[in-house]
Amino acid sequence: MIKGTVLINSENCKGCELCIVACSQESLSLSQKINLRGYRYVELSQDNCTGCTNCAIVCPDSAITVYRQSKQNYKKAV
Amino acid sequence: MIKGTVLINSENCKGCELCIVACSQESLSLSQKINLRGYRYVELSQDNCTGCTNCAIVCPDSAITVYRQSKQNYKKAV
Amino acid sequence: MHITDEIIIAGFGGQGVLSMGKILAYAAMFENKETSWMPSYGPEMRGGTANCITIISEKKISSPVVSKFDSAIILNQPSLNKFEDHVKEHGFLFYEASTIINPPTREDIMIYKIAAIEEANKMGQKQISNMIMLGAFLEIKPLVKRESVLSALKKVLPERHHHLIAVNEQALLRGKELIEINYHVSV
Amino acid sequence: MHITDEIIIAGFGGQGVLSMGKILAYAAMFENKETSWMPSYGPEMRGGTANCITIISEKKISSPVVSKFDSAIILNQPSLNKFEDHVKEHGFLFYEASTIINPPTREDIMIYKIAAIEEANKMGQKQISNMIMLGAFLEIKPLVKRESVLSALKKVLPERHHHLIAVNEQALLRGKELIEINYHVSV
Amino acid sequence: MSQEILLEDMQCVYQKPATLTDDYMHYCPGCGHAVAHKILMEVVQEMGIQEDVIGVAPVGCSVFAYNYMNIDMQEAAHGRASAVATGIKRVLPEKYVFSYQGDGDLAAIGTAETIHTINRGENILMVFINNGIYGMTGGQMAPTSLFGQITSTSPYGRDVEHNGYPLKITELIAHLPGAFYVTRQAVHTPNTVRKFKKALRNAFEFQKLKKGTCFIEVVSNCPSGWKMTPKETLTYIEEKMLPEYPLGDLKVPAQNNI
Amino acid sequence: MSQEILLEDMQCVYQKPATLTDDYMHYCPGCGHAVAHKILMEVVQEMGIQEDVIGVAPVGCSVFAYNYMNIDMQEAAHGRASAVATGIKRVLPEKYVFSYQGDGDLAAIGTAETIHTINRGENILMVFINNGIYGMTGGQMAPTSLFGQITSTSPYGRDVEHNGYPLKITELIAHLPGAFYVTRQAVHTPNTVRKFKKALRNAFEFQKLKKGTCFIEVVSNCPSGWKMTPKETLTYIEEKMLPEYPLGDLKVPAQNNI
Amino acid sequence: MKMQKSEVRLMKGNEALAEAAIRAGLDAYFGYPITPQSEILEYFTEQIPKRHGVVLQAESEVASINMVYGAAGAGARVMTSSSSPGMSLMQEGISYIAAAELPCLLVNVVRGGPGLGTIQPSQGDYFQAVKGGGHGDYRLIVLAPSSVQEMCDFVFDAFKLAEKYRNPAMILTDGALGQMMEKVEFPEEGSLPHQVPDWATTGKKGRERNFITSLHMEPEKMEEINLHLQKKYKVIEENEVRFETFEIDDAEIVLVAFGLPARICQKAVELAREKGIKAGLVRPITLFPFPKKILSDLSKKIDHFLVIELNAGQMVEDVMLAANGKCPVHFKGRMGGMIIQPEEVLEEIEKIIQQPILQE
Amino acid sequence: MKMQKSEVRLMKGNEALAEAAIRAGLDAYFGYPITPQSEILEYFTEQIPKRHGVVLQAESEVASINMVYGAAGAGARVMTSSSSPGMSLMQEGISYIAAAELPCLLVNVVRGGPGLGTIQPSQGDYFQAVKGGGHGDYRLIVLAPSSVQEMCDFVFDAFKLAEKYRNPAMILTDGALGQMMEKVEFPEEGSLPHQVPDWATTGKKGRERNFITSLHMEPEKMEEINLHLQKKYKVIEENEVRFETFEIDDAEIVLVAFGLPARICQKAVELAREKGIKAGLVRPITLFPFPKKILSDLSKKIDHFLVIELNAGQMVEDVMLAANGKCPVHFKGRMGGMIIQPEEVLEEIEKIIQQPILQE
Ligand SMILES: Cc1ncc(C[n+]2csc(CCOP(=O)(O)OP(=O)(O)O)c2C)c(N)n1
Ligand SMILES: Cc1ncc(C[n+]2csc(CCOP(=O)(O)OP(=O)(O)O)c2C)c(N)n1
Ligand code: SF4
Ligand code: SF4
Ligand code: SF4
Ligand code: SF4
Ligand code: SF4
Ligand code: SF4
Ligand SMILES: [Mg+2]
Ligand SMILES: [Mg+2]
Repeated sequence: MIKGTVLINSENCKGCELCIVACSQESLSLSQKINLRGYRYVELSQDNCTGCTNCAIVCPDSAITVYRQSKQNYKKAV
Repeated sequence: MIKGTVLINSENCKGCELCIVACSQESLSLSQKINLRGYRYVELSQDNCTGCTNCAIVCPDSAITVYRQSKQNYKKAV
Repeated sequence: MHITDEIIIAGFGGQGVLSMGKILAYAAMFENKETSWMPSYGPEMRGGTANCITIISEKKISSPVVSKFDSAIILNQPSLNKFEDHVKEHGFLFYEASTIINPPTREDIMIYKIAAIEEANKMGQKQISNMIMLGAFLEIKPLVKRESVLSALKKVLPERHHHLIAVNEQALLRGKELIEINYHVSV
Repeated sequence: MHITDEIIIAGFGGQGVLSMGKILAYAAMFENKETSWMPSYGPEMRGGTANCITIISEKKISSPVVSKFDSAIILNQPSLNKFEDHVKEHGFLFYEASTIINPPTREDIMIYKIAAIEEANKMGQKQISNMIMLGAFLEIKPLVKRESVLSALKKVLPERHHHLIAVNEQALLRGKELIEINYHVSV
Repeated sequence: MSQEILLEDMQCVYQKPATLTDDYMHYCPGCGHAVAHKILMEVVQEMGIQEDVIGVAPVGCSVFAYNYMNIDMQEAAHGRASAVATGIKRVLPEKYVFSYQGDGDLAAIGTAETIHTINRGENILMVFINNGIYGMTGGQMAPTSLFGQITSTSPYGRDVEHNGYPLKITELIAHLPGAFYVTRQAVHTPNTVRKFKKALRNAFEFQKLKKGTCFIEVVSNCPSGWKMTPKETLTYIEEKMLPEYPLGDLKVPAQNNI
Repeated sequence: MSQEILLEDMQCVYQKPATLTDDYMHYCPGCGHAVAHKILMEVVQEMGIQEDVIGVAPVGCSVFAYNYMNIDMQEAAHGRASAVATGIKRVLPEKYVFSYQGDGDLAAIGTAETIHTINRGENILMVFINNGIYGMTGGQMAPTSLFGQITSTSPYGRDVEHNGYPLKITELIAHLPGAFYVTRQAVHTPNTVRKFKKALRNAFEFQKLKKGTCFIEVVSNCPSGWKMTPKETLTYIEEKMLPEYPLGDLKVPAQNNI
Repeated sequence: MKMQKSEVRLMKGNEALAEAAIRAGLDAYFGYPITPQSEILEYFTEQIPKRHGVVLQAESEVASINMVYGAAGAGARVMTSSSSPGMSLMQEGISYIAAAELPCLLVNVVRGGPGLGTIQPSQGDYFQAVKGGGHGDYRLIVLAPSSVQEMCDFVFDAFKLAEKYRNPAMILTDGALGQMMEKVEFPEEGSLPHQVPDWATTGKKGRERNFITSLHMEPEKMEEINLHLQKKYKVIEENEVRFETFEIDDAEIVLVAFGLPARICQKAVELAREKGIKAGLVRPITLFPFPKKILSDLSKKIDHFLVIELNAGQMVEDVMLAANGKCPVHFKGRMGGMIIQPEEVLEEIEKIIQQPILQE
Repeated sequence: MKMQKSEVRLMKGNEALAEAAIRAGLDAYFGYPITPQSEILEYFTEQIPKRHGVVLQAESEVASINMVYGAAGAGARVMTSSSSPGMSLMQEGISYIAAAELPCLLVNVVRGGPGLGTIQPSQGDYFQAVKGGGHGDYRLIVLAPSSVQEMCDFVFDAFKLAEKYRNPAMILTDGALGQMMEKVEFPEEGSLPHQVPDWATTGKKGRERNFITSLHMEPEKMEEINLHLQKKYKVIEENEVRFETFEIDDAEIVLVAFGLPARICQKAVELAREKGIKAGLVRPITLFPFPKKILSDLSKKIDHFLVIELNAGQMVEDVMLAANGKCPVHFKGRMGGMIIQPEEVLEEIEKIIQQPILQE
């Protein structure tokens, strides 16, 4: 399985949870913390992200950046 | 053949000739005279009107009244 | 003669009413006179009548719309009914004999009866009756020169009708003659 | 105490900001006081913040929109940042301890820190933190009577939520207690 | 034999309807508006609804319709006849209400009102006189002007690249569920007039039954705007207009719906 | 293992496009407008046309689009975005021009401009965000609101008798010959977003080829107006909106047309 | 207007206005949402189905005003409402309505302009309302409330005046008055009877046909129509002027303000009086007809007028026309949705009375 | 404006205006037919395809004005034209254009109102043009030609001013000037160069993005915008006033008239002078900025102003504001499409000077 991860701009996140719905890996969840604008924001809560970008694609607020193990590195790792 | 005739309100006639086109009997024609509004108007020029009302139906200015021998009179006449 | 002449020309649409006024205005322009031409406009023309006011003047023209006229050229009955009273005292009224059954009745103006349509028919060119009328008018009121009128004609006639200029010139002359014949010493 | 009290209530949408203002206004009306309630309105609320100005007075109210306040009830950080400076000298500022990290710093006003959200959570009813805050406020500034507030509650709560009135009453009481515990002799 | 004598034993089979006033119509010779007015009023007369019908005149050549139709009428701002009709119908739901509009009025400036009136299914009749030109203002291009049609604002012919396509608003609105009965008629021959009359009658009957919007396009002529004699317009209608705007029903209610 | 370390041997596969500004978006949490903005700007970035594109923002929640899209933009009066776009395109025919409008803007007050812009086949892209409600003004009924939908101006549910039918403006304008490419998309799932992106790309390609108007409806959500959480809107879209507004192409150019 | 009042309620200005309209026997409302007045439409859509009348959300303001035309022409008691940009779109329709002499109520809950502007309160549409934003010479009867109570009361007044003179009447108010809640006491329903006028197009039954039009091809006829309208406006100016004064008897400086700012000015007058400044206030209630006479009379005995508006200076012209050079007229305005405060007005007063009077 | 002139032609006012626009380097025209100005659109549809630029017959006036907004925002030299009812429909768009500070030319060939009215000449839209028919505080630069020559010349002036101040300019004329033919001499084509302004939305190339808007959610910001606009208007008032005078040096009664009536008044002054009456004339050429100073100066030395308009009395208010009570201001108007005649004006003059002067 390809390894990925996401970086979340928690100040831009509005806690809409659409990314959570979009993630088939259930890697994301809402934090208990709230950001400066008063929103609970999303965190990567499981280390099973595949870097599929689904979460980022549906994120209205462009709060998610997605990284994926490059093919090369992936091979190395395996 | 049923006998008909038309009465033309020559002051309302604008000489558009649409009635002339509509009359398959060629009973109507444009007069050389002009009315007060400056239009040559239509006259019944042949005595072969059947009272079919076609001319009157298309007359934009309601200038034509059509009469037809009533069935009864028609019978009488025949 | 006034240094300003305010002329109303009125008749049915299609009688060349607007062109007559325009020709006068162009001719005046060619002579460096001041001039304005004001048509009746808009759907009122649906009714079938049209008119225009042409003013020719040595001085700047104030209003292009006036309600009293020095001259009136009237080509049909409704227009005569409407405008006869609007001719100034001692003004001039020209009317088309062929369409106007009830002639003007005023006695304080100069009245000219011109059978322009009849004449035009005689000349075999229905369209030029207005030029006959104009010729007559200019004979009595030489506001602009003949050459100017001819140049004006070229402006007003669409290019494709320029072959008709000679005919129109004849019509102007015929109008002049009609005055000479019927009214020569009277003015 | 002034015969007029101009109160700003500000926080996130959903914190019950507008209702708190309305309850005060209704209560004032029931006591035949003059009152006005002016919400922030329109899409500025998209940003997630909301505020309203409630004025309670013995006299006719001139402007429902003022920029200096006798009292401020502030439920989030952005609102504190925005409104702290707008409290009049010797005015009163109540703020929500649970969401406001950087507390107010002014020294010329009376400041009350209320952990209403925490208290509400403890009471098992998240929705009533605003009533706790209101209870605290009214303990310091008894602008209107408890009965009036309860009648007001009935007006502001939609019919279908009237079963929550008892809970809200408890919340008001809890707010009062918080003041008694933390600030009892200080005013 | 003089006509007078002849008339004695004849009966009148066609005359100007009493629902038209005695005013002289300002329309140009041969104009279809006048025919449409007359037929509309014939139907009102025959249905005996003169007292219960309220018409809305547009801005366009038929702006003076209220001078000719002997019924209560309102003259609407350019393009807004259907909004005005909506206003009337909503407060007088038991009356018959119709709007009467030209193609500039209904399909250019009034497009939004047209679409939304029909989309709401306002229970009115809309009569739409499509003469492919702005008659009243002197022959400018209309949304319905034909490909290549020369008008005073398309002097080189209507150019699709530049001016867009002849707008078939009737086809368009027929898709709206609020439209109950949509038909395209004409008034240039005795036969088309008879069909138009039938359509009008249908429309009023449907209105009585509160069926929703009935819409009758009338392909019409504008001798002045087209710069033709009235007779020539008949050929133009047949050869140019009807191929683009074919006559017939675009939407008819299912039999048992009526 | 901390994320930082992890990132070292990873590559970025998705990030905010540089064609979006750094401004914080004022949209409510989960609002489809924001997704649509982002995807539109992704396409502009990927096609490398940032310097050649001019957008027109409507009056509606997306009124501030010019704050977020890092391109030249104009903010149009309510309903007139397509007229404004026409003005721009006519004087700058070599630029890419798009309008971006809500359903109140495009399908209510702007209906006439919408129909006529498309009928002229203006060579622009129209993006139409259909959220079935007036978001900006606080959740009033839109022309596209569903049967029975409760809004602040249809508190008892949209009633066809009274308010008319949900207006399928996209179906309607697809009939206009000026419309070259008409499609209905959505942005509530990763897949629909990807298709929307493809549609945008098509539209800009067609514009380059001067094909006429391209029209993309986006079935979108309005959590605030619908009084739902963003998550709930996903179900609502699937269960209520899409049956009425099914996704897919309504008009695609013949293969060899492209 | 004396009228039996019932129930006191705390209500938003917009909602009070809508409730008042229902109680005034409104037959139909046509309107389109726009902040800060959408509550009017919303209130109607909620209440009218339970009570009486017609409410229709139109596709635009242009459609709304023309629906109003139709319904008013059919004899109904009818209204619309909007805010600045929407009102601009109605200008053609308003000119038609005025020309056809149809009674109806227009409500403009003004916001900061020009353009899309802001949604905050403003008085930037005074000229449009009072001088005529539409084409041609016509007048609206314009009432300017300054409290939620008046948002209610003036609905009754406006309908009465509109129907009395067959003229559109406008309530010119602002976003703050529309959005704020205050106490309001409503008149009983049914206290304003309405008869279908005999000129209305209700079907030609037992009479000559009625028609509603503003077209008159002959300029002579159109001039007649205009003379008739002007005569009517003169009668309205003579009979329907309304204003309020506060502390003007011994005033040396008189504030002039309408709507909400008039309340703020009243406060400023109080503050000024506390400082020993002889200030007073005139509040025009009808903007057309404008209370010219009282201002003209005052101009001869006071030192200064100070006009306060939430715009760049519009009514101030009417005050100057009334003063006609008899005393200086000063102006202070706020724009773009900003509301002026009593203290600011006081400052302005102090500035004026400190400067030497220079009769230019 | 000094400019090389060519060719003299006899032309309708509407056509002269259109020809002038083409020579002034018009990039785009958007408009909708309406009498009495359809010749403008017609002239463009005939000429532009043979020359340069864009012409588009829009579906309505609302569409036209918003197309103008778009094209002006894109940096084009652009215009529209209409007549009264159509101009009313443009009021929202005009307010937007003024607020977004877009230069463009608007032409209103006024006809008799209100409502559908007549198609005959009128000046009934003065208030709309000068005070603001749209919402909010904004100003158009308004030029009033009184001859066909000026119908041409003012097109150049209007574009120059519009672009100099980033402000819409209007030519306010009437049906008579539009329809009549007079001599006209045209400037050479290309004499008014035009550069695409750097604020225009032409594609974000090598610079920060440009955007055109009139929305500012914070009232503070919107007030700033308004203050900026007001400052600009002040500069325009200081620098761009234009008027003409005739025989005012020793005048005791001064006529004030704009547009065509100014010519009629000039004739009336001549007639009056022939009768030994010391009459003069001021003709405002710019209606905004209004020539206040000359009128104010005159008011101190003459006995009377007599304002002549083809309306019920609109500019007369600006004359009164200028006179500020220093001398009586009289008014005579014709309405509904009627044109006043020099003799009528003379009669009015005689009536005034015969009545005893009562300084009220
Ligand atoms: C707001 C407005 N714009 C334009 C006009 C000018 N105008 C009058 S009628 C008309 C169009 C007439 O065409 P159509 O609707 O097709 O009617 P027709 O005369 O052909 O029957 C126009 C543009 C107007 N009166 N009002
Ligand atoms: C002329 C005019 N009328 C009304 C409004 C108020 N208004 C602003 S946005 C809007 C509708 C917004 O709905 P929509 O177009 O669907 O956009 P959304 O907010 O849903 O994205 C309205 C009616 C306005 N600004 N201008
Ligand atoms: S990239 Fe894919 S797997 Fe990773 S968090 Fe996002 S949706 Fe889940
Ligand atoms: S989709 Fe974006 S804004 Fe929404 S919760 Fe996820 S990260 Fe936050
Ligand atoms: S009634 Fe028939 S036959 Fe007689 S004239 Fe008319 S068309 Fe001809
Ligand atoms: S159709 Fe009527 S108007 Fe035309 S010529 Fe015949 S009678 Fe005359
Ligand atoms: S202009 Fe055309 S539509 Fe109008 S009356 Fe004449 S023929 Fe009929
Ligand atoms: S109101 Fe609706 S459309 Fe507007 S930002 Fe919020 S969710 Fe989006
Ligand atoms: Mg037509
Ligand atoms: Mg929407």
